[in-house]
Amino acid sequence: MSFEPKIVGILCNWCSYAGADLAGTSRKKYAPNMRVVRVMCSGRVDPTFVLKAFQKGADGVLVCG
Amino acid sequence: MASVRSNKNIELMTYSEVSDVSGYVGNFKVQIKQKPRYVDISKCTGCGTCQEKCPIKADNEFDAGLGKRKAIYTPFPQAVPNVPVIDTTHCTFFLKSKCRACEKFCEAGAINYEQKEEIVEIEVGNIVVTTGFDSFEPSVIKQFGYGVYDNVVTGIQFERMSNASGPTDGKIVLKDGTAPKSVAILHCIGSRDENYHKYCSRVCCMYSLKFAHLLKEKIHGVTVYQLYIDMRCAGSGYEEFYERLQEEGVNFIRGKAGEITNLAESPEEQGKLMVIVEDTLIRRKLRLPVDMVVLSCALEPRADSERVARVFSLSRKADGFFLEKHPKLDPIATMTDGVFIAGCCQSPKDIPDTVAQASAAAARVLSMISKGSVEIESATAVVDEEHCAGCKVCIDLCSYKAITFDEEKKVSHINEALCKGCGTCVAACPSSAILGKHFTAEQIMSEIEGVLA
Amino acid sequence: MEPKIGVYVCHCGANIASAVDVAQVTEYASNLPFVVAARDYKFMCSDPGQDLIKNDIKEKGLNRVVVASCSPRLHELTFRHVLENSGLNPYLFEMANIREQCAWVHEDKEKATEKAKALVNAAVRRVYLQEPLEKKEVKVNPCTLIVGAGIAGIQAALEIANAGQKVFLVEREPSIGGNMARLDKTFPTLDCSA
Amino acid sequence: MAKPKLALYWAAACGGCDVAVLDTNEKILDIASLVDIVFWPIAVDFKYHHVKAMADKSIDLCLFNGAIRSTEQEEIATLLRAKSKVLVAFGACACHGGIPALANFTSRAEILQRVYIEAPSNSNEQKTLPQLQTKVAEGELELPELFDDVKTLAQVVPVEYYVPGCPPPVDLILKLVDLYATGKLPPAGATVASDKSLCDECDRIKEEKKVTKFYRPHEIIPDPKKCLLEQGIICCGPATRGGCGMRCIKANMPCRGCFGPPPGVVDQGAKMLSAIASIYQGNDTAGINRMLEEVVDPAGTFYRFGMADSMLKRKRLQKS
Amino acid sequence: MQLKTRSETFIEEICDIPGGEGIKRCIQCGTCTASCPNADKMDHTPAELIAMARAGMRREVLSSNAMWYCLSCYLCTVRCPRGIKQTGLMHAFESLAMRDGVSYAGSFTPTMYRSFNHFACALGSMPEFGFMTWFYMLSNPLRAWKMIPIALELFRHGRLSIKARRLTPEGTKQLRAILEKAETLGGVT
Amino acid sequence: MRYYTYFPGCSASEGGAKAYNWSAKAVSRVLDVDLAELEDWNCCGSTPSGSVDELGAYCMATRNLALAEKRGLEMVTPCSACYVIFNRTNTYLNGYPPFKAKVNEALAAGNLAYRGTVKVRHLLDILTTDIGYDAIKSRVKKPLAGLKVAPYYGCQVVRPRFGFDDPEYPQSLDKLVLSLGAEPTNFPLKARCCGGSLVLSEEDVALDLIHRLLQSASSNGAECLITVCPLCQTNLDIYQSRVNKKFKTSYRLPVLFFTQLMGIAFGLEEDAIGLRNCIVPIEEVLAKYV
Repeated sequence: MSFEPKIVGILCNWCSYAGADLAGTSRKKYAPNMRVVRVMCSGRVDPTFVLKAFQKGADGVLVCG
Repeated sequence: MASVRSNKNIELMTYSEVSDVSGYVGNFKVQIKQKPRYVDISKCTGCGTCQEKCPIKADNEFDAGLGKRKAIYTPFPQAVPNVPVIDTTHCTFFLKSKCRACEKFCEAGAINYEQKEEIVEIEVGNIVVTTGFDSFEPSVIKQFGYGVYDNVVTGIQFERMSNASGPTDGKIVLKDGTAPKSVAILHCIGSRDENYHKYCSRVCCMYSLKFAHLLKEKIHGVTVYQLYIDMRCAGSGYEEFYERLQEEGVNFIRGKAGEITNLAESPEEQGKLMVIVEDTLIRRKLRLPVDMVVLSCALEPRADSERVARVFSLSRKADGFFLEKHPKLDPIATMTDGVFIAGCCQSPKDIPDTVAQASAAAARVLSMISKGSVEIESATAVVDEEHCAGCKVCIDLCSYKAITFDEEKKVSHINEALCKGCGTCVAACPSSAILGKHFTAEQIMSEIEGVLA
Repeated sequence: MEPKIGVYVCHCGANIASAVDVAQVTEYASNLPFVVAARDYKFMCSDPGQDLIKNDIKEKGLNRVVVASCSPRLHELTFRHVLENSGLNPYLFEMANIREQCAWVHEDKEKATEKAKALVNAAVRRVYLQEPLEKKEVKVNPCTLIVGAGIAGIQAALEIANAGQKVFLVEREPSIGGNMARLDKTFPTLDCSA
Repeated sequence: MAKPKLALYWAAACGGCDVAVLDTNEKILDIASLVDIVFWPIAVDFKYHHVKAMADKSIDLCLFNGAIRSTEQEEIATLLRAKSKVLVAFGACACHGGIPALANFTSRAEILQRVYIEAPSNSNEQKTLPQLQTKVAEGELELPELFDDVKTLAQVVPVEYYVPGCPPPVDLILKLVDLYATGKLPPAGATVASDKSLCDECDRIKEEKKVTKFYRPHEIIPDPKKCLLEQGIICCGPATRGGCGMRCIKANMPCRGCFGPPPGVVDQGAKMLSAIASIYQGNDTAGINRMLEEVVDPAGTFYRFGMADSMLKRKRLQKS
Repeated sequence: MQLKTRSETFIEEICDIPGGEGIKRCIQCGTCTASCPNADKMDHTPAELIAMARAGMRREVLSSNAMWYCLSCYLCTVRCPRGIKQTGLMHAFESLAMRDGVSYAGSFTPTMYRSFNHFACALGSMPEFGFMTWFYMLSNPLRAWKMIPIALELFRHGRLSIKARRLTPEGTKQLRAILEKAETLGGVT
Repeated sequence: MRYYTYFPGCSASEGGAKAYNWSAKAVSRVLDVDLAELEDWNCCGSTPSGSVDELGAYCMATRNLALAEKRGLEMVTPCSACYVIFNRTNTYLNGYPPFKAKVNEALAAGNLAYRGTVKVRHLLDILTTDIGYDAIKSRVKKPLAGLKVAPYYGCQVVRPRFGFDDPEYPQSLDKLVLSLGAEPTNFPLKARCCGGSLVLSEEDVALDLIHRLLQSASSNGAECLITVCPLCQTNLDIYQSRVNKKFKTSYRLPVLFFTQLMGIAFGLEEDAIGLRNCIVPIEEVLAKYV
């Protein structure tokens, strides 16, 4: 079986999360490997979140904001 | 425009730009930079003598480079306020400390070379952003030769020519001053084009029809070609207008021009501009020799829209226009509470739609005012004074200036009315002494665990 | 107080249901810790949908709610109001975005369903830790700033000013009017633009 | 009434913690008069079998310093746990892994390779590596096995109290003894130190933090009155528990974090990193790259004492 | 006229070709035609060809002369407002026509292309003299006769070598192995 | 010294455009550019092969790319056709993973594999971007002051867009002419087609296009043309006499490779840059200026 990475996306509510919503409303297709966690600003992203994600088995973390 | 001047509830601040916005819905603090006009607005009578006497000429931006204005000027005769400004990049006094003609001749003594830029601070509850659009600059499309061939003009230039108070007194003329006998109007210049803007600019079909009508009205016997991809005439009375133009004898050619050239291949083509196009309905490639080409250019986001977006905390769409809260359910509000958008800064639209959206924005503002109060973010950050060690890492981080330092207790303090709950301080606090309500580390980490389970 | 969580999975007509196995997600949710009610419904944002939540709060004593439907940017406030009207603190609520960021963007139904489950799981875990927050209100300053005095800005300014409220109309250029002032006649009625 | 029984032990550590106990100077005599020392390998001649022979929970207080990185240390930690009523993780290594835990950035194989084969001072032509069993004339000897991972004491056995520091300062040692003697010990799990970060006790002048360049301590002479971090020296004080008495700060040196994270902080290094990133003023790529270069050895800077106790735990081991 | 030969799969066939998928986005604006130096020579304009392809007129498209007049100047491609790779489509039509054996007979271009490819594949290098002689002989020996003055001129200026560049034997073998394998893989799609 | 893998292409290597190869190498030496020829390269397939058998053509091109990948350098070619073929191949291989897998399957039969990492650039791009006009200017020994040169780009060096120069109105060659001390003439058709290989099969079509180019260049005062492509040079130079015959004109415009013009300005030996290979002689024109 091919590698199915688990990616945690930590996205800013105002831009990238809105962007991900926009991708949805425009029905752009992408792979379901990314799971999004919404924050109110990418400034809220504490490095420990990234460590936590890797600790719990994530293969990649996307911080977007 | 005149009613704006006479309305005592409107404080008009022209030649001014918003430089900073702080605060939050219901309570914004706005800094406005007033550029120096070098003319005292309270003394100027608008007599126009200064403009007559000024010896320096420059291209008039308002006329899209077609006409000239002086170094002291009002952009157009009906300007509101009818007070000129001095363009310091051309004025001899500012360049060489000489001349002072305007000052000498101003009977009202309104000229003031010493004026300085001023920052005015005002407080408002709501903001409506209506910054409009820019017209696409077609010289980047090399094959149309705008800027190379004299008689390839933009829609705005055509508008200025046909305006009775414009540089040609309302006459449509070629560079040599004669009237064109044949004109091609090219649609979708910079619109519906992946190389420039993918979107349809919505108004070009209709204003192109209007151009054709004006040509027919002003120049007897003129031949007009409309080169269109699709005629988009959705609007009250629009299709009827199309039909009217068909009857007026405009030649509609369904096809987008590939290029414009002045290389003649036959004697009839000498001295003409040849528009090369496929008439896709008859599947023939045509060379149309014309005297003038009008490029119906796209409406595009203003060049400074990125900066404006930052000032007002707006988001932009992929095409660069400001992002509305919801394209169908809330096209007036934005992601920032208390900031509304209307007109072409949101997306290209025609005048009826612009007026409708502006009225809607006004209604939204008035409903906020009549309600009198507004709910604000509850999910703010708070400092745990038991654990705050007063290291001051957080103080400078807050974009909303919500954090202050309590010198007595030696701890940071967050003003929850100003806090937007972004959590930047929460992440930065090295001793985890700031709690981000509703987005606590435990909650977020638990969510991360959840998505990975 | 022991958390009692209700999970509501929305079909959004066929919008979600065609790309995600809603029944499977609901079944999965019902087995998560502290979940005492898990239901799916055609349109959660509709009145009957909202009533489902209200009834469960009343009858099953829910004290926390998860709705798996569209983006929280769309309907978070709608559902917070439902909690509020049922006497719960509106912040004891969480949404799982299984439409914009799941159903609409994935083609493989099985994988989309898996993802929807993960998002619901995350929301349940999160809502478990959420705490009630207090609502705050501030007064609205009746003055309005309008930026840009083209046709849109002028129209908005006049409407607000005519309603008796103060307007600051800021224009970058020396004169108001914007692009509109450059035009002569306007389509389709060909009246002048001044 | 019999005097309480005290045990001290030294696992993976430098020995500084034992010396710190001796640093109590004349007070050691008070301690000695208060308690019976039943086990302290560097000072008193008791063997392991003596401890094994004791009844469970017969030691009243055990101060255990050093991290756990070998079978022997693990065995003694388990043994002392069983025999002690109150087990104290004593010093940075026992509390958070300390300097030895930097080994978690490598592996056992790499360490042995480096120490026994590559180190320039070696003379090991046969390239002999430590063996678990060795036959000698008297029979077979067994050596303790080195682990890949260095662990904190609490990661091996339950611990009642923590006294952090590299080494723990004398006044905290005396405070612990005093609390014990007066029966005022806090609830189990507590750390005997401040509940705020070091900045709370730091008397340097602090202003808003905007840093445009980071220096290593030898690169500038910092103003002794001003916050070191504001002067561009990476001082881990903001993300480190206070209570040390500002020993480094008073010497005009930055805090290196030996007291571990303040309460509520999950990962000391990550928190410090987050704070550093927040106050840095570079916004463009070039500025950020420059900062990354200025922070030399980030792992060793932010995780100097806390690696074993961090979320990182260790570098990923190559699968063999 | 009724359309009898509609191929429902033609559009999919084209979309499977790398760069071919853009054909679905065409808005029939005719920019490609208006940009094409040879559109006048074509029985169907480039834009019309796309419209025909989308209408499933596989046979008509492939037997058209249009693509054989394509100069590969890529003007249409850079100007297309929908990002369609028309030049690539023309090449694709050509190779499909070749494969189906329906390529337009009224032009020597197919023959010329085939001759070129024959030498390129066989030698791994282009022996210009050999290729041209071969092509002219195949197309019309009379034309070859007319080329003699040009050939002499070239020869006089040192621009015509009888001898051609050859790959090493290993290189030739390697190229042949690759091309033989490619043959078995059944086209780009 | 800058190092590149060099792919001369068939025409420049052993075909009719040998002078291009010679002059390219000669001026590169002057400019400290190391052009190490790719060993055992094969024909890129050009436009014709792709029109006969697309997959085979891509495989031919990819074999060269795979060989070049082993050297890890950027690959430079003086031929516009090769340039376009390689860049198109790279674009499609990297944009369509299944297609790449297929091509690699074929390549495997020759024990080759291609990852898609070779950047392919045109010699004009290398000389004007990497080396730069100033460096070129500094090597000029015989400034060609007054010489009016029509910079002819043709099509495939600028189209489709591979990011180097404007596809409609390129400038790099104009600036290069300037830096050699000569004068670039206004040449509206500078990036229009010369007829390409259709000169062989549809001569009339090509002659028509060549005629327009010559007319545009000469009416704007050009005394010679420079090109960046073997085929363009061939068409404009060799077929000039046929244009004259067909259209009753009398053009005698020498057509040089841009590297030849550089060589002249650098003061290189005539033979080193193959000036005698021009059908329309350049000597007369040069005599006026050098």
